[in-house]
Amino acid sequence: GQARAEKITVAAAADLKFAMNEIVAAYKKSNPTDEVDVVYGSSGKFHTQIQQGAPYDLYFSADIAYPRELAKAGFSAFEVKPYALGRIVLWSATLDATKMTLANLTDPKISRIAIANPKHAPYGKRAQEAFIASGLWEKVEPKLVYGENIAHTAQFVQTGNAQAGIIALSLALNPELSGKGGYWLIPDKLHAPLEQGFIITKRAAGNPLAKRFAEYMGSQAARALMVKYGFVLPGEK
Amino acid sequence: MEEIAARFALTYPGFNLDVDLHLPGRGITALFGHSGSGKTTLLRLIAGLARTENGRLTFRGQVWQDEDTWLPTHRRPLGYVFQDANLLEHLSVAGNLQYGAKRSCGRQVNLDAAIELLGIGHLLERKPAQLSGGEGQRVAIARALSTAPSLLLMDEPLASLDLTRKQEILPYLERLHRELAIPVLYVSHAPDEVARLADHLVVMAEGRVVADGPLAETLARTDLPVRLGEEAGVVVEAVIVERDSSWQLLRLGFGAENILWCRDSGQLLGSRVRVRVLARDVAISLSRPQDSSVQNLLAGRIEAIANDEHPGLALIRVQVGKTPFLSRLTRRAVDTLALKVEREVWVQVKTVALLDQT
Amino acid sequence: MEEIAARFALTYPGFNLDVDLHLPGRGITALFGHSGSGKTTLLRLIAGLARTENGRLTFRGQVWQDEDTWLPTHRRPLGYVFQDANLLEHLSVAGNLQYGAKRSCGRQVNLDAAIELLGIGHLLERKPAQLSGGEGQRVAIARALSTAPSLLLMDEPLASLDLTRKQEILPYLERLHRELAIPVLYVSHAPDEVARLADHLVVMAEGRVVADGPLAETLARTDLPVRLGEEAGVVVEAVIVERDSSWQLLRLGFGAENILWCRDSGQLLGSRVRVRVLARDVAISLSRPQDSSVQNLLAGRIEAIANDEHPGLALIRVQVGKTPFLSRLTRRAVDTLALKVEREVWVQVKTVALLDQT
Amino acid sequence: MFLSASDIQSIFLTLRLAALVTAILYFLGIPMAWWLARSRSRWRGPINAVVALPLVLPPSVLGFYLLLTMGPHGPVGKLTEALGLGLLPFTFPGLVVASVFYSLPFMVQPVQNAFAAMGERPLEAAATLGASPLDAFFTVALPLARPGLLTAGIMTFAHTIGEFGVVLMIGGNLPGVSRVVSVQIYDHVEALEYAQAHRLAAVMLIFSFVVLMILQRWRPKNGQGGA
Amino acid sequence: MFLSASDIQSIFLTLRLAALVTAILYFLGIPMAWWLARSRSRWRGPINAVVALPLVLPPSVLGFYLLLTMGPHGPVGKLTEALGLGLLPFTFPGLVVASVFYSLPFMVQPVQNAFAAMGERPLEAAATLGASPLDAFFTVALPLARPGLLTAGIMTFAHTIGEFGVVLMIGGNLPGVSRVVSVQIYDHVEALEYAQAHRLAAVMLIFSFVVLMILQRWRPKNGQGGA
Ligand SMILES: Nc1ncnc2c1ncn2[C@@H]1O[C@H](COP(=O)(O)OP(=O)(O)OP(=O)(O)O)[C@@H](O)[C@H]1O
Ligand SMILES: Nc1ncnc2c1ncn2[C@@H]1O[C@H](COP(=O)(O)OP(=O)(O)OP(=O)(O)O)[C@@H](O)[C@H]1O
Ligand SMILES: [Mg+2]
Ligand SMILES: [Mg+2]
Repeated sequence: GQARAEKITVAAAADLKFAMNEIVAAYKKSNPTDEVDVVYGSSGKFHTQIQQGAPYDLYFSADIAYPRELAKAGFSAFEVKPYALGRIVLWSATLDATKMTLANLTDPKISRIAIANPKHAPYGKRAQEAFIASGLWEKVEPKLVYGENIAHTAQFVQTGNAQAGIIALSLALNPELSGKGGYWLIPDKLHAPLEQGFIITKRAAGNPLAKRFAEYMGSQAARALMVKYGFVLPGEK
Repeated sequence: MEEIAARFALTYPGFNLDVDLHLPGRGITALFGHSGSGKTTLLRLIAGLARTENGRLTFRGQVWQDEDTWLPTHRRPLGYVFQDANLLEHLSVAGNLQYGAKRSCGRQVNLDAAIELLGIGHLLERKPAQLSGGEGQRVAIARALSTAPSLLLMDEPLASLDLTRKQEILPYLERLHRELAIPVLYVSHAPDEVARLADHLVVMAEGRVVADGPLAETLARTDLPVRLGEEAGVVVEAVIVERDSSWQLLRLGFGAENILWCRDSGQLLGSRVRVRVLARDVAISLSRPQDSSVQNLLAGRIEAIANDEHPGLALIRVQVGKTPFLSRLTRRAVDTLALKVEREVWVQVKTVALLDQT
Repeated sequence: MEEIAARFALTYPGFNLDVDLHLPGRGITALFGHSGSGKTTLLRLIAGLARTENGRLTFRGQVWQDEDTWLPTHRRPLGYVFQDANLLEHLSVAGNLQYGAKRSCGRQVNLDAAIELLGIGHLLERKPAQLSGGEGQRVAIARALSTAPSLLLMDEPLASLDLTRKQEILPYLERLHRELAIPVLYVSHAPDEVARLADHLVVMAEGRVVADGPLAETLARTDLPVRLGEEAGVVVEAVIVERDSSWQLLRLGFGAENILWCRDSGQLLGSRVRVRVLARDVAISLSRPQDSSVQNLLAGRIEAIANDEHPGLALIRVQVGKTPFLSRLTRRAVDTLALKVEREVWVQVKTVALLDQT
Repeated sequence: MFLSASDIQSIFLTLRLAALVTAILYFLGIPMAWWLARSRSRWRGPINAVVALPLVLPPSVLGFYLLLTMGPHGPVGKLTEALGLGLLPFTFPGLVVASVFYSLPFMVQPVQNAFAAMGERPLEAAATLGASPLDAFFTVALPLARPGLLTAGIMTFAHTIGEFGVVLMIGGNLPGVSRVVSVQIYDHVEALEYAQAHRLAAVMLIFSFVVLMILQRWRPKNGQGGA
Repeated sequence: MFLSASDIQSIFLTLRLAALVTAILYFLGIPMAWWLARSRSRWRGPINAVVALPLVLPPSVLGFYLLLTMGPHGPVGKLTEALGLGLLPFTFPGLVVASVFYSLPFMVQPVQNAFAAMGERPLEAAATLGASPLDAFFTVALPLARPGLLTAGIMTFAHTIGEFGVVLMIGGNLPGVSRVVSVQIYDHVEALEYAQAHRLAAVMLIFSFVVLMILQRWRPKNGQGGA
């Protein structure tokens, strides 16, 4: 019966929302009978839920560690596939971040800096690494506030409660944020690569649609959209 | 005859109830006693609203409570008038009445008559919070009747009613108990209510029964009237032998040839009635009085002279034929007239209260 | 004299209250009326628990309510005994009493005396839920006194008390009102309480005042006693002129040379007292009776013969010196003795109730 | 269009969930409240405390534990699978079960207070009128507990609408199954789609306000003095 | 060690927050409940409804709106800055304000019901005994409302402990300032540190159970029949 499945549910990290929405739209244009639902959320939550039998057919994580762990535990139909590298930027809604570097954050006028919680949010972890690599961690740590995830971190900055923050490039390109302030791309040598990967879950092992969609992610059209939304693709620099 | 047997022992801090009662299966039994003597507690035990270990209660041969049995309140076919009205606040007056009527298990009740007599027809739409004290009490009486009970427990049902109301309701209750032939346990502080209504009297004090017997007997006991205060007296069974329409009076015959006059309340000639004669309304003279407004004169003989509650007073029991009368006199009068047991005297009865038809 | 002036109009569905009352500033005013006649409503208006537009209330010259003024209840120096006790459930009996005492603004109250007299000393630790009906009512009376009020409003305070208790409490209330010299508004259904306690009588019917005046006057009105039923009678002011210790009797003198005997309750020789003589206790004869146990004989003259509530009965007013007496006789007796206005008769008074010292 | 199709879908899903949870909790919570208000058992205290415990855990953590319990390796999950019901997480019934569990104190506490406040006396009156305890429960206790029942219903309903921590964890954000309004608004906010979030939040607030205003009518008026 | 230092810090922070919020809500909520229970104003209905509204919004969405309002461009933020108080987000006082707002219905509703249930009569008795309305409020209404006050306190306290959506949103997850236990447990779960999460959750549950059991003592016994 699985061959006749005409619908898949994709669990995708929240930072993928804009890119993925367009990719799905494009995919549907060429495969009008296929139905693809996308659920956005926290990669960690999806990880837990898939272990408990959540009905997701594909899982796009913001951190490749989660799908790897799932694959090791046998929840994946095939091996983990990297699909993008995330980049982080320094962003501010009130200051011109294009003219700033991380060092500017020590300015006493900047009292609050938002990053995602490094404990469990991959973008937060990279932000922390960047600060440590620039030798700024001790100086900025007292000013840090932690968002639950990268969107939440952006909200801290956007509402003016934090003067600056480190968020995903994909988010900084979002029309809601790109209008205000600007961003400064944090050099990727300052942090470990933020490898993002996806799997086809075990429940979708025999689902041709899942496979087709996974293949489409490697297509030229999809890759172009990913780039447009600020993702660096594996194998490109 | 003995159709209610109740034995209960219960302890509250500072109060012990210990009763072993045998009550007649019909008629009104008055429960009389001081405030705090345990009347409400006894009623609650009989109703099954309170429970004691080792209690025993049978009604018409049916066990309501013993070591093994416990009939819950709602399975006991009783009506209860609470000391405060305890109406169901969320229902209208009509709703309160229907609540019982709907659960009367098919037994028929003429609620309309009760509603009219208790004068609550205009209150049916009201909520209990919108009633005056006496109105609430009247609704509570009607509600207790609405279940067509086999036993009626009434805890001072007329306490907040005025005399006129009482005088309307009392005959109704009398009639009711005759017509329904159900036993009624009636708590009252008012000796006139007791004397008027009760067939059987139970006097309680400090959780114990201190007197218990048929009304006439118990009332005529010279050791007891003390508790009845101004209302000490006797109840006489008589027959209506003549109607004096011009004077609106009835002639009552009792014993061999004795008669009493009382106000006409419309009873049938020849019917049997009860009249109450209070000790305070009975005067004694040695010779037959002349020219007096007192029309009821009876010849009798003094049977006993007892102490009354006040040291200046005495209670005299005079036997008129087979009927005892009580008279309350000052000790001085007893002395002046040299009254003694066995002495023949004239009994002057100023007022006779017709109680009911029997 | 007129120290409370109250004018209120209020409408409930099916009930209109419309009163304009002027009450004396001291003594007990009895509020008497059928169930639902508006007694509680009037008391609540006076206490400020209910409010009407355009009402007006002054107390000892102080305005409590008019168009511009509204003195809230807690600023009115009053004590209120609710028809149900309405004790504060979260406080013990002692807590309830102290609640008022603490807020009496330094006025002194002897609560201990009240507690002893009302027989609630053993209940002080109890919660209101653990009291019997009468016990709660007694606590409520003590509580109302605890604020040392300047006006006492009592809504049937003795309704659930037995006779003995009442007879203990009534003299206390009498004494209280004499000692404190505060006016008391006293709702009661019991004519004996009214007759015993009241100085002033207000009779209400359907939200209106139908009679209003000093007690003796109002009771002697032959158009009114109908409402008092068995309790119609008069109140006589007299002086104790002799004590008969051997018979425990007191001789009371009133008017020029008239005397009455009554039971000795320990009053002082020479003190002024009030006695109540019920119409039912008064017989009339044309000649002086001989050999009768009735010791109180007075010569008088018939002033009026009026109808009583029952067509077979008449109320006769006999003037003894300057004092009117009422006698309730059967119409037939009136006829037999050919009683007429202006006729000289003998009045036989069987019982005299000593009310209080004045 | 003012609201997207998926917004509207989520609204109806939410109302279904909230109504169902409230209804179920009336069934479960009222007997519990009755027992808690009247029992003299020594279990009363502990159970009373346990009822309030779900409140103490953060919703998403509670959701996590529920997920573990109802998942394939959890005791509840094993039970439901043995009964042939399948697994509860990521299904609408699973959401209902989780919300019922989480909202239990909102139902039990106000009703329990209402039952306790009325005391024994109205029930005694009912018993003397021939009403069995069950009969009296329905005809006397429940009507008298109306303010408490109303509060309980409002709190449960509103809380079920607003709760999303548990729902997100157990439900998996599946459209038509578990994407309730709260999750939908949350998604909008997370995706920085503020306009849509504002619109949906406003709709929910206005709708809830209207519903709450209507429910006020069931709240009895103040006692009117009376004799 | 059984619990880490930061776990323990978060526990004390949480207790401080919950105690403070409960105390503040007793101050704010009781007068509101009093007014709502007794007023005959036509605003009563709408305000009654508004009190329950915070429940309808998902906590983190509510948190987002609070973040907007209390931020430098929001009305509350402008006010607090003008008053020299600085901005509320990322501060402990900010958390308190937000939790107070969110937990308001838990306080108001039970207390309101308790006030309504007691009716006018005890207050009338107090007035005739010379108690001013304020006096009667403290000496009669509050003692009689004890079960409602207890429920309200329990619900508020438990809810403040468990709530984390709002806290997370405006608190910034700062240790010692806004990293309360619920956030801490959440972080453990998100970081897949299940053992730590279980331990902390267990500690919170046991602690709360004990507290709730102790509070039961304040719940009055059932009425004891009486005359
Ligand atoms: N729940 C209770 N706890 C403790 N004592 C109680 C309780 N209920 C009643 N009592 C006591 O038991 C005694 C008998 O009370 P009960 O109500 O039976 O009196 P009663 O004869 O009906 O009095 P009343 O005529 O005043 O109503 C009283 O002393 C009362 O204080
Ligand atoms: N809240 C109310 N709403 C409507 N009617 C009321 C309300 N309170 C009292 N009444 C009516 O007003 C009338 C007077 O009531 P009130 O309580 O003053 O009577 P009362 O003279 O005290 O009677 P009782 O002797 O029976 O206590 C009654 O007919 C009663 O039904
Ligand atoms: Mg009693
Ligand atoms: Mg009244």
